[in-house]
Amino acid sequence: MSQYRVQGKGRVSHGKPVSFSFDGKTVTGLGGDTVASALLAQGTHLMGRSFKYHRPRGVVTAGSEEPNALIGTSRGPGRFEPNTRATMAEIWPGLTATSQNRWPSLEFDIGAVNDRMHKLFPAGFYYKTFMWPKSFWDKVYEPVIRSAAGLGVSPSVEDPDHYASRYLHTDVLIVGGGPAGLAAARSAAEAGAKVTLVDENTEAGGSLLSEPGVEINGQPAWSWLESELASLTALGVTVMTRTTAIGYYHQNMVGLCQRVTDHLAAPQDDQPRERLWRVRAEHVVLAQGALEKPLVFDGNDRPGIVLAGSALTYLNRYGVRVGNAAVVVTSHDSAWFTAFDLAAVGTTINAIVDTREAVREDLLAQAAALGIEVLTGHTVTGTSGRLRVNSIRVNPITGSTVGQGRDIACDCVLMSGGWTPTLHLFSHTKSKLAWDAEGKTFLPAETLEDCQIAGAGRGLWGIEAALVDGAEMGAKAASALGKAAASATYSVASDRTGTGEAQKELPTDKDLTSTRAFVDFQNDVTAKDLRLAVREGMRSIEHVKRYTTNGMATDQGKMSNINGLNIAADALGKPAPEVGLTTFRPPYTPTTFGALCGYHKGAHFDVTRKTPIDPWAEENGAVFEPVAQWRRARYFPNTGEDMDTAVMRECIATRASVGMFDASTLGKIEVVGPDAVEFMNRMYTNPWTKLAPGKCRYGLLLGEDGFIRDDGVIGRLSDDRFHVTTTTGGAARVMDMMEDYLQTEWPDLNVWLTSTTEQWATIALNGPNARKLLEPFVEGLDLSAEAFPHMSNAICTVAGFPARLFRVSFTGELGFEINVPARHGQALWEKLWDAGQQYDICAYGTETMHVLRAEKGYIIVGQDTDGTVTPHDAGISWAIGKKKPDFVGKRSLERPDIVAPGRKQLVGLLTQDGSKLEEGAQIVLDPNQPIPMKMVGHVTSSYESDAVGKPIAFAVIEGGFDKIGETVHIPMPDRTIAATITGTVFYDPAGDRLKM
Amino acid sequence: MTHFSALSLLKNSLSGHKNWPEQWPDKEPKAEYDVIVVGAGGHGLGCAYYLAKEHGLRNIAVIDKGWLGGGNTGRNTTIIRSNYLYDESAKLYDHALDLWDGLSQELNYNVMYSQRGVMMLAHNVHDVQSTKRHIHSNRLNGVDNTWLTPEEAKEFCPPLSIDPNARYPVLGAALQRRAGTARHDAVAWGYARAAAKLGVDIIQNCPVTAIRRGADGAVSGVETARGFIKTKKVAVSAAGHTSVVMETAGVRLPLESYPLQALVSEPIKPIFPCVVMSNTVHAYISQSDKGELVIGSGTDQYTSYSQRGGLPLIEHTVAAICEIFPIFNRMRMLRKWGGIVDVTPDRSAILGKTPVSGLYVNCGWGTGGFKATPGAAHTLAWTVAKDEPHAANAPFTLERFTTGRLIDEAAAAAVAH
Amino acid sequence: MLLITCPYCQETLPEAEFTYAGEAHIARPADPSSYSDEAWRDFLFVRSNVKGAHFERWRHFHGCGRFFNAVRDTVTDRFLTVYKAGEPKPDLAKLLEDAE
Amino acid sequence: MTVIPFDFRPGTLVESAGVSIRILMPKTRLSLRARTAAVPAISRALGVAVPEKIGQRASGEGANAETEILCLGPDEWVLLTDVEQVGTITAAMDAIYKEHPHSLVDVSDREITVEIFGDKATDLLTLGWPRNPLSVPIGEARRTVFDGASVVIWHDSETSWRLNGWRSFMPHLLGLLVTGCRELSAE
Repeated sequence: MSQYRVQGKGRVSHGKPVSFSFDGKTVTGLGGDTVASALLAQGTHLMGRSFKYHRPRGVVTAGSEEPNALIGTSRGPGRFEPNTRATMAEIWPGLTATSQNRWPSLEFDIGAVNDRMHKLFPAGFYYKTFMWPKSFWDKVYEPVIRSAAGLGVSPSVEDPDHYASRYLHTDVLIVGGGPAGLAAARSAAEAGAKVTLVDENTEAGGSLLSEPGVEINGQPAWSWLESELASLTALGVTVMTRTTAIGYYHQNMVGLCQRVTDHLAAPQDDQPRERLWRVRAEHVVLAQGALEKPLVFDGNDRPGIVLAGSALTYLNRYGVRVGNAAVVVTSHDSAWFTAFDLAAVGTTINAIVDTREAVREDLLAQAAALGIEVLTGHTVTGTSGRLRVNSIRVNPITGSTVGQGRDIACDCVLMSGGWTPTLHLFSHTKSKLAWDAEGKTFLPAETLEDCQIAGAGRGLWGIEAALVDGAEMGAKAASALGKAAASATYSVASDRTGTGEAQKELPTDKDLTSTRAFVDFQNDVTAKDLRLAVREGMRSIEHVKRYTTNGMATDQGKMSNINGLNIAADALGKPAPEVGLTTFRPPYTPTTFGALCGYHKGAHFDVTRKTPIDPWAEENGAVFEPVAQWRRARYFPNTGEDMDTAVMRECIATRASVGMFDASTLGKIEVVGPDAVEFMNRMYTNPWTKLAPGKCRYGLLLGEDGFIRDDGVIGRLSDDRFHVTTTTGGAARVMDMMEDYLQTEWPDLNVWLTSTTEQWATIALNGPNARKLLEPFVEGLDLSAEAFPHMSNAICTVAGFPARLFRVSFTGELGFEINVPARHGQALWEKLWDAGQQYDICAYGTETMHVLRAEKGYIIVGQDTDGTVTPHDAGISWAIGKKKPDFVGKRSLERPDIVAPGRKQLVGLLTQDGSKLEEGAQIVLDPNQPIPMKMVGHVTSSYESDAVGKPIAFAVIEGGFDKIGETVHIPMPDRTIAATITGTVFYDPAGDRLKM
Repeated sequence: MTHFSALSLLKNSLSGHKNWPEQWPDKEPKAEYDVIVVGAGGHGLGCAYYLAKEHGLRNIAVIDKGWLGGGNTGRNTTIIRSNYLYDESAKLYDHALDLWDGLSQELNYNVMYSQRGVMMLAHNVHDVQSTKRHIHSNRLNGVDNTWLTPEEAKEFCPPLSIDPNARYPVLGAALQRRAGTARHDAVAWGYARAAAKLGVDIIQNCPVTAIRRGADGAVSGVETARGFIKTKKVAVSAAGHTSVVMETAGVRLPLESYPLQALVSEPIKPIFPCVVMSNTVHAYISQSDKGELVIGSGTDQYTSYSQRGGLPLIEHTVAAICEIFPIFNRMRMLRKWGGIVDVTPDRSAILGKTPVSGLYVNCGWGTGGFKATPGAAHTLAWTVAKDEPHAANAPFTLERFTTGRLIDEAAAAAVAH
Repeated sequence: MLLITCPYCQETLPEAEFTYAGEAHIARPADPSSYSDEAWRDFLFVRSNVKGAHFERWRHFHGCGRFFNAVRDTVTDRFLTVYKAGEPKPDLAKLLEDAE
Repeated sequence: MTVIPFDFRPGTLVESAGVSIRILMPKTRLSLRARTAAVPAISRALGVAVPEKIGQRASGEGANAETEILCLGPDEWVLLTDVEQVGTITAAMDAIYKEHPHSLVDVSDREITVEIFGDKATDLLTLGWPRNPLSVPIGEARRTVFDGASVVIWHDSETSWRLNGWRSFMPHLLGLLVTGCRELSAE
């Protein structure tokens, strides 16, 4: 047992040693220790190096606000994380911890040379230099600046852990499990509210965990705590520990991050490492307590200088004395109690230095009884000690004069600058804060949320006050929910209450330009830096913060914001509220990316939608491509084939005999009702009135801006019923757009829309033998060209399955699309596949579909059009019902620049050297012009084509329709390709093959 | 005003940095100005600077309702690039890029323009087509942008995962090497200091409550929290609040303001050498010179001036980052914040004259205004000074919404079929 | 994530069930061809973009599927009221008074 | 994360101490759309009192006992029934179409239904369901969202729920639910 561990004291397991490693050395702590408390127990204060000057730094707090003791933690491959606060990292056997931002070692760090040169590096120095010579910026200055940046190192391999997330609904969410939170939980739960209490620490109790000497309702604090927690559980309160409320969002939504396994030696496989909770609470009680402020004085950052309240926590909660010989420096009563408790367990208190002239008599008396020297009305003007403080210089203050100093030896300094209410979550809601001039701090004022603040969070001090206030706020929360609530009464003995005065930096007898009084420890921001920022014209705290980086370290200003504000306000000679408080931004403490990702990782990052026929494609070696959320078979390579070869084979086979294609992803909407045809007339550009039931028509949909949004073949099933198809990616958009017009603009129409995309599996059969293959399977329908011509539809039976059969073609060949209920999709596919063997049937994917349609001159919305293309531009004005008075987008087609000459129009392209163009390649008229060239369009689609005997392409070209036959040029990086503008139909222009 | 240099830094260090002067004075408004710029972000301050420097005007004020640089200038993820598809955009952003290069020297303020390269990922066949279309167009416009294979992309940015079995595999990328990032605050401060040096008045915490027009309909001045100020020319550069300001002059705009969020991780040693953007999974990331990973999120679905934004969007953004960079899964989010972005129907800016004589507007930059800062400021100054469009801002008119000549970069990258 | 009351379902539900659908009370003209280019532009593109009480549309997309109207304060993101499509535009002055 | 097979074979998908998931046999599912004024006529035609409050359910009697109707929106219902009943229902609805126009569309194959049951069934749903499960009374159902996908969730008893979603989204949703079952077992 180390000399710093107090036998039998604290909440750690004294009989249970736990070993871990720190910078390669084995450290043995006790169960319940954090890395920080275990290191302190062996006398180690030095735990890190600061960001800018690489100054040696010790742990300064005992909580999540720690700015200095940041370490890397690891539990093996893939399970390393930088910048972990040693004060929050619970130890377990096998934990590997490493210090950061130092080389070669924590004790001897080359980077500390920056500290020697600190006079050259005041706040914002980089804005003023590194500009000359200009070329040095990229090559010298920036790399040097950047290599000095950062604290820990990034993880380098993928994280094997999994993370979880949940929603939680509760009547009352209480943030903070200290006395105020516990009392609030009791009031609210007794009133019948469903209560959830969360605390970021390993156990609930808050300040009680550091104050075992207090008696509540006649019971010692810790036994009261134990029975109170049991009783809350019995009342149905959910208590979640190791759970940080990270952000307070709209309307009482609070995000929580729960650390599930980081403290365990051997987590179970199915346990997530962390879990994100998205809580929606009817009422919120914020009982987050207060954070102790450091004092700002020259040399206040040496290892061994610890917040007094944290030292009390180390002693009473972890049984660790932070040193043997302490000097207490304070402006608040609370630090005196730390001195008394430490003195009782053998730490010598060399002095209590209080900046105040007058201090409470009882404190003075107790100090005297313990033989502690007391120096009231004193300031601190310096410290010494390289890797650990070894003395402190204190001076009397008389009026505004700082008197002669005196050095006091010590191995630790316990400081307190008073307390700041924790209002981060409150501010996340954009609620208003009010400046408390006396306490020189902000207190909560108005909020729009259903929220109460309890205890130290609103400036109350002492355990009794917190309990009473908590009880009242819990009752208020319950009453707001309409539940009759009473607040319990509490009597507390030995409650150590106190007051203090707020300070800017402490007075000194030194030249202010020579002192280094740190405000933001991690970022090495000193009071001098803040004054420099003000001198240079930074007038708002937001400017000061950004210029100096004060408050931007990983503690996000928990330690530095109020001190920084008071110093800046002093420098400006303005009251603090006029200088403003920088906004507190979520998260309350740094939050693991993995927890925010939750389950959305790997295959579950996004839904992958698959068709009912997808398993067959997978089994048959399909190569897939993602299209919107779907995955679609792109091609079906035979052994050894690449895409081009496979696609060429699929094209040839389909045109020669028959190919089959899974078209199930096409969007389908059933439009039903007496006004169905009127609705279709208004939505689509085409006329629908004269389309007979049993017939199909190509439908074109515009946005109200006149540009092409979607297209598809639409079948009229009966007078009042249309089967609309959309593009794969457009299905949801089209449905939403139709519902919008129907509900909002035309609510009088008797027509209804139902999405049937996933009701039907759709198999396209294309090729001269398609009918021969299909005919034997069809019942109740004559498939002959006369009885069932191109663009027909019918309801029938295919292979015994109920079906909607469409005679349509997106290939230019005789084609059918068979829709059967999804569950039968694969069965039908397999039957057709088996029967198709006699015709050398081939399965083809989206790539072949693209080639075949391009040969035939059919466009693909989204590839050949891009949201800036009108029907006329795309060469499909024929799809517009000329006599229709109106349809969506019609008016926009008459706008001046839409009817102006020179618009880009969709044409075909054939290269003069027979090479294949690249999709996206740009087109010019004059290939010899200098850059920047005048581009007249680009290639939208380009394929090798067996049917045409050479590569074909589509392009949009300015005034293209009038340039058919002309030559254009496509300048590529290595050469310029000449191409001839053609029409878009390359294959079977008369459409004979469709009519077979 | 002290010239900034290593020498002046050294000299001042000897006197304890006690003699640095104010970088810009905080002014009270005068009764009249030749030009009033509304909005003291990078765009507004830059406009004032170029008006003074290049057009010889001296009696200029920049007025802000809050602190200078407190809006989107100080809230964005600082990406700078010019590899836009359309000639109009490429020209304007490349003009900006030319000005970025040399801005530190021009302003004598190190804005830390870091040409680290911006890589835009392609995750599916449609992305590849669209990316190549950009690359070819950029090449012929003289804008640098090159295609990288997945392996080349990984070599350029080692944290990138190019696992072909990923939900959104990387099929390639476009890289603009000249592109990069800059220190956002320094841009506002640098323009402010340089403008102040040329006599521009910077008036903070002075909301403009109305733009006044005379009997002839032309601008006659602005009402502010500190009273009426006479002027014949007003240039509004108020980002998310542009609609509110312009409405007071009777000009209604095709503009909507949305909350946009961004976040940073805890600082780590340098690991991320460039900027990576993926429009398909909505991930935008770089590493700051402080070591934080700087990550851009998307806009919430509803219009808002609350500067808040919800948690779900942050969850999605971080998941998108970890999809492409799985090694960052155990990193931690340090801070997230919100801004208000003003978005036009074609996602391109409105930059220039308005139907009101003497009233000019610079708005509608959506999520991409930072990169345009010097270009927008420079060309708007031209337009304000000469009352005519600059060649680079001429297409970015209000009229295009009437005639239909939109500059729709977003539609051009339309999601597929 | 906002909480939104659906006037059809009469339930207050998380934003995740809803999609935003832009400014409300911008009716499509009965005869667009009679509109000037400027008037048509205003219908298509020009929006009030109010800082304050904003009349807007939402759709209970994952729920009852209905589009409805709402008044929301764009500064606080708080809803002042919701009402069914086709119902008259509520009196803003009265809404603001009630919200006090 | 678990890969869910795509054939949706009815039967148990996962069993654990607190909660189990079972894929249910397909039923006939009809989407019915009509104006409110038509509800009395439709009730008569179907022999079931068609509920008008969103989320409420009603069942038929006698031969109709297997028919269940759920109100999803002010003009929208879903009918669950046996395949044998479809002819009768369609004929009855056709008969009133002229006077009471409506839309009746068979969407039986569009969706897959699973039952989620056990003491922790409600907890499991909180993995992806933003709304408060307990705000859906037992005996009712809601169309809602689960991890971004539209689903209908039926509250059948204190410990038993049904969830149905579009077929192509179900492997993703079930993968999430199976992971959740394991997590709940490890708690």
